[in-house]
Amino acid sequence: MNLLAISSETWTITILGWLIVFAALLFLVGIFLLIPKIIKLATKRALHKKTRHVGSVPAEDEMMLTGEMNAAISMALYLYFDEIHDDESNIITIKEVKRRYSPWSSKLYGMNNMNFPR
Amino acid sequence: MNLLAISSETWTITILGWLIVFAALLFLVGIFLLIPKIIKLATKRALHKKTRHVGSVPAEDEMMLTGEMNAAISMALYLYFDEIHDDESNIITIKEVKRRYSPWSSKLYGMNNMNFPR
Amino acid sequence: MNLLAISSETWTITILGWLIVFAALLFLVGIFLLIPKIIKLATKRALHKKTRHVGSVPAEDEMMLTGEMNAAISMALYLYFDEIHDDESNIITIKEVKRRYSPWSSKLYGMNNMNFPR
Amino acid sequence: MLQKYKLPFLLFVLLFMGAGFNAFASAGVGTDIFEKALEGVEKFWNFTGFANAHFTNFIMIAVGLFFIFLAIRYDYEPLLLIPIGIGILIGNIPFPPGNKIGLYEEGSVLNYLYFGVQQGIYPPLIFLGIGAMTDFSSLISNPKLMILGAAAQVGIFATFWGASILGFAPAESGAIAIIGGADGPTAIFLSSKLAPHLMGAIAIAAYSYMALVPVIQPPIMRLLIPMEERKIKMKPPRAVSKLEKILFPIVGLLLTTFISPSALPLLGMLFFGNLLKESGVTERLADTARNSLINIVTILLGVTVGASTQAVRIVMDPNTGEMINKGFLSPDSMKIFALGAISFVVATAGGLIFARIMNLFLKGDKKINPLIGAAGVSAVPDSARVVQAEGLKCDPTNHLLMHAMAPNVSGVIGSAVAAGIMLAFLM
Amino acid sequence: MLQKYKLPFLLFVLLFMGAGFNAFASAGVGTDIFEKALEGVEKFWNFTGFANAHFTNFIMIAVGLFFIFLAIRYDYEPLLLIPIGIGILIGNIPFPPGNKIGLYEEGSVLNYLYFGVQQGIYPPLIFLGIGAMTDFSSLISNPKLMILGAAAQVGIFATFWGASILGFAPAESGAIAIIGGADGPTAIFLSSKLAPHLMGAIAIAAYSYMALVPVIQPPIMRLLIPMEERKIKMKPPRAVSKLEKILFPIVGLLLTTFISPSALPLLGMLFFGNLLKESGVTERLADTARNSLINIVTILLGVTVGASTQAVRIVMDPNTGEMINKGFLSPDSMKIFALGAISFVVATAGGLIFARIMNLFLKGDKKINPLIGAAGVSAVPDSARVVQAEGLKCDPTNHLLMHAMAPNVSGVIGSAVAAGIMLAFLM
Amino acid sequence: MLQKYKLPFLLFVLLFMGAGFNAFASAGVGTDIFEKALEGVEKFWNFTGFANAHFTNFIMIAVGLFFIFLAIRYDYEPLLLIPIGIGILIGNIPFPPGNKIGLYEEGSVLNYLYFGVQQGIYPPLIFLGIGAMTDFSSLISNPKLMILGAAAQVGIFATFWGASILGFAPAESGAIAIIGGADGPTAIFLSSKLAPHLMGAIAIAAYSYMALVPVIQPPIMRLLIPMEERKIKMKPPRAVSKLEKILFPIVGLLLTTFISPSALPLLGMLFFGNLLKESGVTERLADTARNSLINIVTILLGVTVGASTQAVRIVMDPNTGEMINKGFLSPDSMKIFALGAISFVVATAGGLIFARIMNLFLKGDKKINPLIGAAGVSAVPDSARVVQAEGLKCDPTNHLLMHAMAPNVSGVIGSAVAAGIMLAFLM
Ligand code: NA
Ligand code: NA
Ligand code: NA
Repeated sequence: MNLLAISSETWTITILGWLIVFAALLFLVGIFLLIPKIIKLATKRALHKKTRHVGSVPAEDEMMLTGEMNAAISMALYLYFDEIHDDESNIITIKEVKRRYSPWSSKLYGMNNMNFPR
Repeated sequence: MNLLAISSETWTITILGWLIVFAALLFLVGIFLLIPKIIKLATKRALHKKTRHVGSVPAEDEMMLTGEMNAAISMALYLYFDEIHDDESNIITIKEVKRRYSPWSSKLYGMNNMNFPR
Repeated sequence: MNLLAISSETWTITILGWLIVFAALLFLVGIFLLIPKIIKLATKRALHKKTRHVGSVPAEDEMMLTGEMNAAISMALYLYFDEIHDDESNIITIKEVKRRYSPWSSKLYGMNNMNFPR
Repeated sequence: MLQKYKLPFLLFVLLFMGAGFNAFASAGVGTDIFEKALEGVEKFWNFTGFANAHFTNFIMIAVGLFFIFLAIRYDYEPLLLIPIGIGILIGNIPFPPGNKIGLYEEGSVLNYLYFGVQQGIYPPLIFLGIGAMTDFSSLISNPKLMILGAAAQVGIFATFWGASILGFAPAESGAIAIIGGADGPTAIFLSSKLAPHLMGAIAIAAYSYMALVPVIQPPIMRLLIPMEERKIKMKPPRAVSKLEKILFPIVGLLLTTFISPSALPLLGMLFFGNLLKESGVTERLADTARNSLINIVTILLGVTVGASTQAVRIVMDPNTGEMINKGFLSPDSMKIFALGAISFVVATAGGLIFARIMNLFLKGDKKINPLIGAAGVSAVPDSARVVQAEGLKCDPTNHLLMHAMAPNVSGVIGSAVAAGIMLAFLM
Repeated sequence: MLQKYKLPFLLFVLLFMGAGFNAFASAGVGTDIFEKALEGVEKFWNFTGFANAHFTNFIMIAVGLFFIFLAIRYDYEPLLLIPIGIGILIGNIPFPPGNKIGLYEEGSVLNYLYFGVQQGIYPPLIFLGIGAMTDFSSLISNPKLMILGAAAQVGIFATFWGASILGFAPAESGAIAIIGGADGPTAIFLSSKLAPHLMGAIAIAAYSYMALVPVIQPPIMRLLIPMEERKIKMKPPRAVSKLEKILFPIVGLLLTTFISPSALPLLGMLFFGNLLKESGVTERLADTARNSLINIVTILLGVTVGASTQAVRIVMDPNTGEMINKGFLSPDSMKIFALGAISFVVATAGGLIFARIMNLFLKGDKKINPLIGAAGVSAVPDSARVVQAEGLKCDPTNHLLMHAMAPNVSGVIGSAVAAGIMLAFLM
Repeated sequence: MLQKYKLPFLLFVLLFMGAGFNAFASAGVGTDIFEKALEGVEKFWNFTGFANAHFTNFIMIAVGLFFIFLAIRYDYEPLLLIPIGIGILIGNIPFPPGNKIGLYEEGSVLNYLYFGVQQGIYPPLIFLGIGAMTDFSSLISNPKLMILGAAAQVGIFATFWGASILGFAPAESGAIAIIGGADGPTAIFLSSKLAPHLMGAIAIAAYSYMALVPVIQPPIMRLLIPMEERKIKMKPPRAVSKLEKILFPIVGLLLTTFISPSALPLLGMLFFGNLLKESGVTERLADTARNSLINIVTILLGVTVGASTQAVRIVMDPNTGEMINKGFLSPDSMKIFALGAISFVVATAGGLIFARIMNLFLKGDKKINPLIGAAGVSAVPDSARVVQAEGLKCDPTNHLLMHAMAPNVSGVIGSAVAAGIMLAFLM
């Protein structure tokens, strides 16, 4: 069996198809690498205005670390609960935890509260 | 543009249509002004029979006032909760409150218990 | 009116139909009288293996009695709750009760845990 | 600051509101406009329910109100009687034909919702939910009680015989007979296949008598079972293992549908639902099947079955070409109601008598309480509750409920098998 | 122990991954393959949204994003604006026609989901859920406030008149007019019957203005109601018995549908849902109707109504035979949006003015606060909340919410009756 | 007091029950009746499953039982395997053709429920629910992992190439290829468009291998990734803001569907569901989408896909006119199963190898653990769990789950895009 003895259209779809999938997701990657930078810029400006009133803000690096840990833990918890049962209740639990304990989310929700009145 | 230069059918629908909506809702108004009177009559008779056994019944006016306040409060609560979240849980809460605290509802549910065995 | 003056096909369906329903359910009865015996056989073998490691097992008769009572009670409870409200919550409650209190179910779940890893 | 716009705005609005009246007063000849208005009133009047009403509509509306009353006042099968009752009201609001309003007019909303009834799609979905909420433990623990569920199906075949005598065609008789099965979804499924034109009457009869089970059964029980036998106490059912519960729907599905493949939509879905429940790994699917899904289908099925009882329904006779009323209140409907009543009585009697016969072959503490035979008609779970209530009347310590559940659920299977048999012989 | 298979396996995989590139390099002439690849790229490019995009698509995408923004940022009717907004995005992704992608192409998934909109099936199901979640107590306790719900329907008939003047055909005018009813499901239901080709514009206009009620109504209120009247306090509504609550949907169903049988699908389902809620014996059905069922239908209705605003839609003109764009952004759509804005203003003004007129006939503590007239447009429950907010601005102790609920829910009934009247005259 | 009616009643019932037997004994010639009864028995026998069974039915029933066993015993994708497994049983109960029983017979209940599969309506609704339950945080926080989801799609295109070589037509090859995407809904959607006649085999293959992911992937992982690389620890993903989470579905929808408009039903619904979840203002819609709605559709899709594997299906050959068996157990089905197995292997290998290649360009603590490449095949969330399990085996402190979720969910997007590309080239 000659593996190459198929129509050239087949080859086109095989190679080109995969490349297009790559291109599409690379496009998405690019955009989503860009978005947080734009948001950061906007947030900084907003924070700048805010700090005049609020006073000291925790150093960003420190905050980020906490936020990261928090996200990692909550996602691990999420998947752990997901294994036990399949429904939604756990997600709500985790959301509550996130809101309650993370200084990062407090900052984030602060920002949201600024943009989203409710 | 002559605003009257449209077919007489348009005029008919415009005016008549609105009048019919009025008529329909006025009809409903009439019926629902009537219904409580009929119920009151029926209830009075039933209460009359009941009082022979049960003894004293709180004066109707006083009861009504309490019932009104209760209804007002519960509806206000209802809409307040409704703003917070959209689902049903609050309604149940209010229902419980109504059942628990109102002497009026106790009378009402008494009546219902008479008519509705469960 | 001659009650027999209908087509013989009607008679066929009337009599034969009922007999087939009987046959079908008798078939099921037979199978379900058989199944527990097969399971018991399999379980005994499994228990036999297990007891070497685990040690003493409560006498089967005693266990069965408890299991029966438990089943009877839970079914009664089930139908009792079913009369109060129509939804599912009660079933879960009963399931919990079953799991928690019955030595029989502990044996059963032991067996299941053997066959069903989760 | 908005106040300065107030006057012009008010003027504009009043202008508009007055314009119509001005038009009446000024435009053209005046009388012409008035005539047009009168014409309009007449046109609208001819469109209203008042103009199109027939006295039979009011009879049916009264029936619908009675259903709602029974459901709320006596709690008789409210999940069925409320949707059907309000459906009867909706189906009997008089309307001018040809405007896509009525259930039988193609393209109307009610007609689309009725599609699931007409094609027998709703009943299997309801059986899926019933399967997901039914605990077959009592039946698994004492399989021989299953036979009582077969015995009570005599109601079906007796009604088939009776309907044939009353002159119904064989397929019609088969559809009517299933009323004796005391299972609404099965009745709708079978009549959608065998006699769609009788479905309204069959469904209403089936659901009515199911709701009236607490009224119909007790006198027959007292007639056929002597007091001493009504007091028999039965051994508590043995406990059932999880494995048996899992095997039941699988084996049940294979056996019953091999015997009666036409019942596949009903029995397949019933046992599928039960496996979702008992497998222990598909709880979220079972939960949806026995809640959202069955509720949605119950709402749609109830209201459209109710609305299918339209009293006035003028259609052209395919033979003579004249317009005739094929509405609900026909002699056929009356016959179906009479047959339905008899079938419930015969089914109950069949279950009871067979239970007494079974006792001839059983000894000692294996004897069954013949009352539970009445639960074989199904009408789940009402007839099992009736058995419980009757049992308690004779001996306040004798709880028959758990025992009655076995013939009760096997009655569901029996009726579905019987429906399959009817389809095999008659379709 | 698997390591020994490693090398051959790796070789196989690399072989495959490399085969394609090898093929390019070796097979046949090489240039032929390269040409084919270029052809393939071109073919694919012609299939993408980039190749098929028209600037109007981007306008509509911007509109969709704006809807989503309004919903999330200002919480304006998010349950409607999010599905519709994302539907507008979905409907305006450019695609090559004839591949069963677009909503208007027969056999596409969107087309199947749109069926429930086109045939007016979704709106009655939404009304079922609304009935099952609406408490009519305030209306039952003070029936005369119901008239305000009729007064505000002037918006419908004013728009009918306006649309006729702007040159719309009578049936089209009727469909457009219903925007003034401020009820999305009613608007979709009526336009599905009277003017399916305008449904997208009508639905979008209706939902947009409903979402903007908190912006539209307050200025009109301040214009038409003097400050002293805005401060009027009303007696708390009397308590309502369970029996009255049960009778309301039954009586309401019979009366309104006898008057306006064409509104049967809407009003029948509305009152059916309310009976499920109030009967007290069908809570599980009511619960499903106001949760799963209404949510499912809302999702499907919202996304397909949004997607029906496809900007580019080339069809053959039935008369001339040439290909024309029947897309969303037409002069007709613009006119409909303008008429919609006017109808909301007139409806609000109608309710307010009528409330002031009613006050002329009422004495002492029976006088009503004219602000609640604005709630007669329905747009439940937003316009009632606007009344509450305006009332609080004038007197922070004056809670009008419970009073405003009466005209608010009667506005729903009034619009449905009006829709039935339009059908009676125009279909 | 009822006792006096006892005797006559009992007599009546016994009379009826005996009448049939009397009839046998007395009516007419007697032998004639007996012959009729025999005829009836024969007629019924010919209708049963026993009379219509073919040995292939039993093979398929065994397969269905095996699916159910896998689901309950090993907890492999029970939400899919239980409905499909019982569907296989239902589809292989033998029945006499022409009675509206089987899935492929027009007008049967199963056929109506199968409509949503045939027209590709169910898959987008499942994607809506998946969107509403998926947290894309890990992907947003580390977008470059998304590329792994693209790399694993090599399985799709490799299978396309393989299927072409095995002699399938291009459209058929495209439909078969999608098995390598490891997404059931995508596979069903694509095969409903490209090769409806192969849908059963494709769907069963896709779901079977998805369920077997914990068996298929580990050996490949061990083969292709050296131990030291399997131990690489990755930085925890950064926290993601609510705004990013809201923007993701909107931007994702616009970009991916502009590139691949044919995937609009799938990707549109996926991102719609995710926006319902993340917007924070439509929680009740998201809740219904990821519970009731997806459960209902999963039940219907699973059972009908299972039932579509009917082993015996006699149809007329359109060319020769002779009757041939188009049942499930054909050489084509076997080939599809073989191709499916290969495609899962190639997809996994593609993801793993690409992850190692990526590491060549990444430095220090930015290096990724190549195991997560295997999650790029999607099969959410099983393959991510397999990665986690394998990672723990090499280093019990290394939790890869959160990192594996990124390629896992991007694999879903990648497969949907690939499906759109297939449609663009082949439809
Ligand atoms: Na039955
Ligand atoms: Na309105
Ligand atoms: Na995938």
